[in-house]
Amino acid sequence: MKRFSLSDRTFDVVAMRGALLDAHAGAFASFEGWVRDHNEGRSVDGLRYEAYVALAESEGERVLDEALARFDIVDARCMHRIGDLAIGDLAVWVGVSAAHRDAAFAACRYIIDEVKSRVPIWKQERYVDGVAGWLHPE
Amino acid sequence: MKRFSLSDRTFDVVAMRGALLDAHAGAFASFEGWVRDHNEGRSVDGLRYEAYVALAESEGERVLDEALARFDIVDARCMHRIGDLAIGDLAVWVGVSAAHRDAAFAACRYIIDEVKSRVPIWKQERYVDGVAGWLHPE
Amino acid sequence: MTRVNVLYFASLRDAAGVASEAVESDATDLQALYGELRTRHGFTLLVDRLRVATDGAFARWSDGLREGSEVAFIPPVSGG
Amino acid sequence: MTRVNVLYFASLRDAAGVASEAVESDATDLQALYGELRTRHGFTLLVDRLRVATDGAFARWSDGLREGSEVAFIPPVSGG
Repeated sequence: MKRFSLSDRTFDVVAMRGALLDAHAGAFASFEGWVRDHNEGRSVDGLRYEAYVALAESEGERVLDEALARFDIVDARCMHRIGDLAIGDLAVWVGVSAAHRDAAFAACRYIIDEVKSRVPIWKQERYVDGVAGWLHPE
Repeated sequence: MKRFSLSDRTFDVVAMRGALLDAHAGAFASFEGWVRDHNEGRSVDGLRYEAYVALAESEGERVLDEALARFDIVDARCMHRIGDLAIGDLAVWVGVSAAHRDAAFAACRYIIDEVKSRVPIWKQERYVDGVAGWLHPE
Repeated sequence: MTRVNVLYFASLRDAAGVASEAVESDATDLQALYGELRTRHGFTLLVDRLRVATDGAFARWSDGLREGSEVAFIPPVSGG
Repeated sequence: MTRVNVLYFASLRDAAGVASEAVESDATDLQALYGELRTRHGFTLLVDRLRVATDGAFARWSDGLREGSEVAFIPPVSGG
């Protein structure tokens, strides 16, 4: 089963969350990244995510596998958008179910941190003043 | 505006989350507590939450106010169920929007921890073997 | 004698057999009032595990009784 | 000469003007291959800011070129 996925269109958070509902799990933590209207002082119009799809899928899956091995959780999922997004669109969603909240929070944080730092996805922001650039953080 | 509320029936997580969507907020963290089918080795059939409503509402609101003052967040909400709940029912929901994920996670964790330790709500578990008791943690 | 309305929750309510009751007492403070009611109803929770509230706000155990006020003894909470 | 298919992403693709290209090279390893292509396309990113992958899996810069393989240079990522 795939726990990490890329989506080129709006995805259904309710369904993703529903897949994690489990009678054994008392705690559920989730994180969502939305497209903001500004970044480092510039007005943002929208953005584009591009991925090296094959490697992003395998590396994302590896992150989820690591989370399941490191933390006492029941299950986890992550979905990342690719393509063109507008202000307010959902860019990434992480959900984790666990018996207790410590593990749920820790695993959720681990997954978003690792996805942001390791999975080959790139963001190009469109600014209101027209100039767009690919973000390659130091 | 009330950010903390008690509900004696199933509540709509999608609407709660929707109220926190904001063009300035890039990050959203949430926590949900569900009714588990077991607790400390006993099979649980369901549970009942009772509150001292007036004080729970004011103390819950105070927790949310503290979160807004302590963390760099945009907004936050918490809803807690009261009355009879079945296995798999949602007992508590916390949602936090922020510009960045550090503050969103920290505030979300703060709110659920403080609500659990300070807000006058009590849980009575119904066990499969029939004995029920109010939980008064040390 | 001061007359107050006392609210009971969770295990205190089960032990008292009522959710609230009108109480007349000579107790000099809320801690003494709890002591009287603990004896009357056989509460097992000691005062250091409780908090106390009057008229919907947390109060101090050393506060005196106010005529007509609502007093609530708050057992350790277990929400979430 | 070894023939590989090179994939470019994000700012590397913009600089190269193509998303992929067939390359024949005598480079002894992937790091040397990047050096050649950096010169050809004027990439500004230095090798120490990139990772490299072959056939959909992360690889080492010291790996040699395999005939017919797919090589991808991975600029610093910015998902999430």
